[in-house]
Amino acid sequence: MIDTNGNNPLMPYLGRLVEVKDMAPEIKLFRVELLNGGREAFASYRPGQFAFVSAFGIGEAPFGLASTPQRGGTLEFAVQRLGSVTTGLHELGEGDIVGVRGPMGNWFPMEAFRHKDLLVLGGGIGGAPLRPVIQTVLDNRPDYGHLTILWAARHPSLLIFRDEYAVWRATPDTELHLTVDQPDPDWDQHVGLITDLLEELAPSPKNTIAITCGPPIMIYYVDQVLRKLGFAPEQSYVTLEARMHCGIGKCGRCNLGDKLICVDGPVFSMAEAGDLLESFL
Amino acid sequence: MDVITSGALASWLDRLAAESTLIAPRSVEGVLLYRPVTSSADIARDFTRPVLSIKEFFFPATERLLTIEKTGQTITLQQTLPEGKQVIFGVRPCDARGMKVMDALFIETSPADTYYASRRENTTLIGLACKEMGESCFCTSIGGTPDDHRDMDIMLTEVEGGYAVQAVTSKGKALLEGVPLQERPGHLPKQVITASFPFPETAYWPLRFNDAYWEQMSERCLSCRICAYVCPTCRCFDIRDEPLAVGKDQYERIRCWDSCAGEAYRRIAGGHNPRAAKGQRLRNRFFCKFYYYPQQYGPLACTGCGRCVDACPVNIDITEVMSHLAEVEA
Amino acid sequence: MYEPKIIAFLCTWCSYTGADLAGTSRLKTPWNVRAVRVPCSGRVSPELVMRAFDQGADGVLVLGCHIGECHYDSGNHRTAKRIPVLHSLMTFAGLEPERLRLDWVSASEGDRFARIVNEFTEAVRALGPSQWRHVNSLPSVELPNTAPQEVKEAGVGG
Amino acid sequence: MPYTDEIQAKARELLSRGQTACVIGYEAGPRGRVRPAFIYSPDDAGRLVWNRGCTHNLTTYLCQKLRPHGHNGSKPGRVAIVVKPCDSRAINVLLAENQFSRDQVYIIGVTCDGIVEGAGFKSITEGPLQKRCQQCSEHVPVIYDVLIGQPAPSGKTSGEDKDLARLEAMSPVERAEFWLSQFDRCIRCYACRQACPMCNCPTCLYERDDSLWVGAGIRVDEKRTFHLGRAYHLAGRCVGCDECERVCPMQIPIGLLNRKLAKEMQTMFGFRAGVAPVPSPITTILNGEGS
Repeated sequence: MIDTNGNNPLMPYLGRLVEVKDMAPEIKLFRVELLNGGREAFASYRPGQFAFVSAFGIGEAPFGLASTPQRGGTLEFAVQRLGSVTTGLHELGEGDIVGVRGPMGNWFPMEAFRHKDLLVLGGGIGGAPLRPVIQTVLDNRPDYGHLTILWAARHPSLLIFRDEYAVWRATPDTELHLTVDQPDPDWDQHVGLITDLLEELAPSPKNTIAITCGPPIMIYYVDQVLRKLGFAPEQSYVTLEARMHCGIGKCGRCNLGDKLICVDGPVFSMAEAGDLLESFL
Repeated sequence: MDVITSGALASWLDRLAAESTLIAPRSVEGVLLYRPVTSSADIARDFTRPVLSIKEFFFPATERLLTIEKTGQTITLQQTLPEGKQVIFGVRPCDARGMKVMDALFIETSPADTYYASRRENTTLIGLACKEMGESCFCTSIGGTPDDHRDMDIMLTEVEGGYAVQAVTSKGKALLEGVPLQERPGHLPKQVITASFPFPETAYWPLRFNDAYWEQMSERCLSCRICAYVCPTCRCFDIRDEPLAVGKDQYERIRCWDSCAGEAYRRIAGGHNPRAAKGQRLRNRFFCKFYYYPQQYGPLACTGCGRCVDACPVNIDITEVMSHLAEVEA
Repeated sequence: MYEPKIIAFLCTWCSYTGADLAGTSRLKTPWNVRAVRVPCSGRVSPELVMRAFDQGADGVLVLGCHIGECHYDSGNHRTAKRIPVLHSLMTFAGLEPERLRLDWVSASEGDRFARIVNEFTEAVRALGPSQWRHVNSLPSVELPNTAPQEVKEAGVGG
Repeated sequence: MPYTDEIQAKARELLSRGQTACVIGYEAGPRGRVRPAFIYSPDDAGRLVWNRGCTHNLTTYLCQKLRPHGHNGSKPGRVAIVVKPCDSRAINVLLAENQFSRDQVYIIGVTCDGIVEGAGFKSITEGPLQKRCQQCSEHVPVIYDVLIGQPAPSGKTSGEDKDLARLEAMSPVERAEFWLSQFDRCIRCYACRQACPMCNCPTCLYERDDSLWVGAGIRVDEKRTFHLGRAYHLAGRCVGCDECERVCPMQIPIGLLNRKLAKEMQTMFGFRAGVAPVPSPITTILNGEGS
């Protein structure tokens, strides 16, 4: 499951930034072309997995993989500038070298989701690891049922992957709902929390899988609404985040009770998440 | 039994110090620590246990993982693996057990940690059985004994005029080659067991997770890291890059000890901290020792060495926690 | 001849302008001094001074406005109290006292700036290289006790 | 011990009348070692003790306990605290720095004629006094709401700090070597900082993720930077309770740095920390007018 660089799992592969794109204020999309041996390791990573990206000289941090190998050999990461590593990454440009370790963690069981309707809920930068889920459905459209995407951000400018919405919307059997907390004058879509939007849409739990990623507090409240709508915990998946330093189950940092987010997660069904001794909140 | 005389032991140790790095208990400005020694004369013999365990010779407080050099847009990484043989003399059974506990995580759980594994490979442990249990020792409550030889390469037990020698592993046998041993009749002296604390079953711990007890018992915790750093099994770490030379584009990626008792341990870049309360952090420590670690990697992450009991500035006592849980369980 | 590395923290209103004046007046000042321009000598926190020594400075000079002339009224009052305390702490920890100096230079005192800088440089030169950074600490550039195991090349030029 | 009953009675009274929500004092742990105790109910007041093993400076808990908590910043309940004369000066420093207000604490001052060496780590109440106590002449707290014990006249001490004098007499090179050999043992457990009532920054300057002031490793010069920086931050604030030195598992004489700076503050500014609730002179302008 964890592919490592040679024999040393802490040694990163090198990758070159082939594209750095501003997605929103303080959020950039990095596209990385792997240089040494890493291509093999990342040949068949899955939606939901993550990798450590190094800004050399500053450090490394985990990021959800925002791409799928089916769409080409480059890796994509959406990075919000928050701490020292993300700041270091934001200072890099096309042609610069970064380090990549991975792919790490488990993934969304996309095979098990076949022929089911999917409800994808992304909040802010938390939408990034859900993009591979959306892409997988779009690229294998007949295999999946109806796809409903609820995409939220604090402000319209903070919505990520905006240039892809048209394609998502144009795909048959796919709908996209946007919502923001603080609209600007041009905003003509839903205003409010993602939970408000979810309650208004009230999707049926029948033959449906819900997939959520966002801040812990959002995951908590989305789960409450999903339960109210009749979603069983087994029908609901989340991807969790934590501070971590190794990604391979050694550094002890990311445990939730006796589970480690880096190797037992980051993807959990709400049934599994509910069984965790320690709350992710 | 095979016996090495005190004199023969001294010359053997002097030879080992000359041939490889010999690490042994030594007084450093009044503090007993495992430190490299050049002469057997510097080695302390009469002690309960040094302040720090032997883990720092496998999992150092700070170690370099790799070096990074930037030249224009080119990056050169160089892996820096530890080298050289080391022998640790005077290892107590609790510390040797600690290494077995760490092996379960760093070696036996895939992927193996290259740095730890190579140090482990290059190190031989010469144990010294405890003559008696220290005031805060409780290895016997946790499956060990003061003369447990199982986790050593060589075990020494003090007898009249010298030490009884057990070669436990092939690494140990190899190290003993050419060492003069006397065949002596009789058996190893029996050890005195003085401490026995009730030990709550692993399966019982989750039932106590939400107890108010954790908040109460942790109120006096200072959130320092002594308990984790003196512990022979605590292994949490942080990784970061630091500049190597002023004004040059050279960096090292280092790994350093960390502790779940520290306030920022779980805080993420956005500021969210799921373990902001002391009670949550200390609960994590005890659950890690007795529940999480066994669930994740197998062995209990406590060897009963009692270091945390003696070093805690505010007397947070792991045996008191065990006793409390056992009492609630009963 | 041994050339010491000297870091001078100069208040932008007085001392930095004083240094400028020394330059435009073509007064001779040693090149050893690396000037760090700060908004006020009160900005020179003890961490800055310690970091300078940690990173290999042989001497640190803090220059501010004369007391009563601070652009911010009392910024230099704090300097006047803090730097002497830091001086005594660092001396107690083993730094030669001559390596840290606090003084005042106004915008019109180009000659005074030149004199102080020359005096200080000579005093530090006489002491020789600072042992503060290097004593007992790992060498910083060589890779100690380790051998190159594997070299990975990015394979792309800058 | 004679004062134990009085402390217990006071705690019982404060808690049963609802005058304070909590009493912070000392209790004996299961091994007989004295340790901090947090008493919330009059029924638990019997756990409190007073003896020569009561070494901890309990004021280190005050900032956390009295900080407004929750998102609405609700005011926490009033807290009573048992203090020795040295600890009482820490309260003055914290008051001067507006960490909490005077009405938030009920101060149970205890007269003290010294704490024994090894206190807190051993079940011990008799024996030689700690070094700091041998040099201390202050037997009555400087601030209190109730005083337990008889105000004895200030005792006389030699007044001489031999360790300090020995170090001051060394050459700079010798001193540098002395300190490096001491800091070499440091394992960066931060117990010194955590035990200190004055080290109450939410995130220590030396432990920020993006800290430029010191690396995260254990190179000796990094450790020296941390310890000197910490000592400097305590200039004019340290009350000399010496808890930092007591808790150090590596027995690094950290207190020497603090005593040196206390002496300098006395010489330079005629200032002694915590005698009154006034801030350190290095945070104020010259001549002391205002801050």
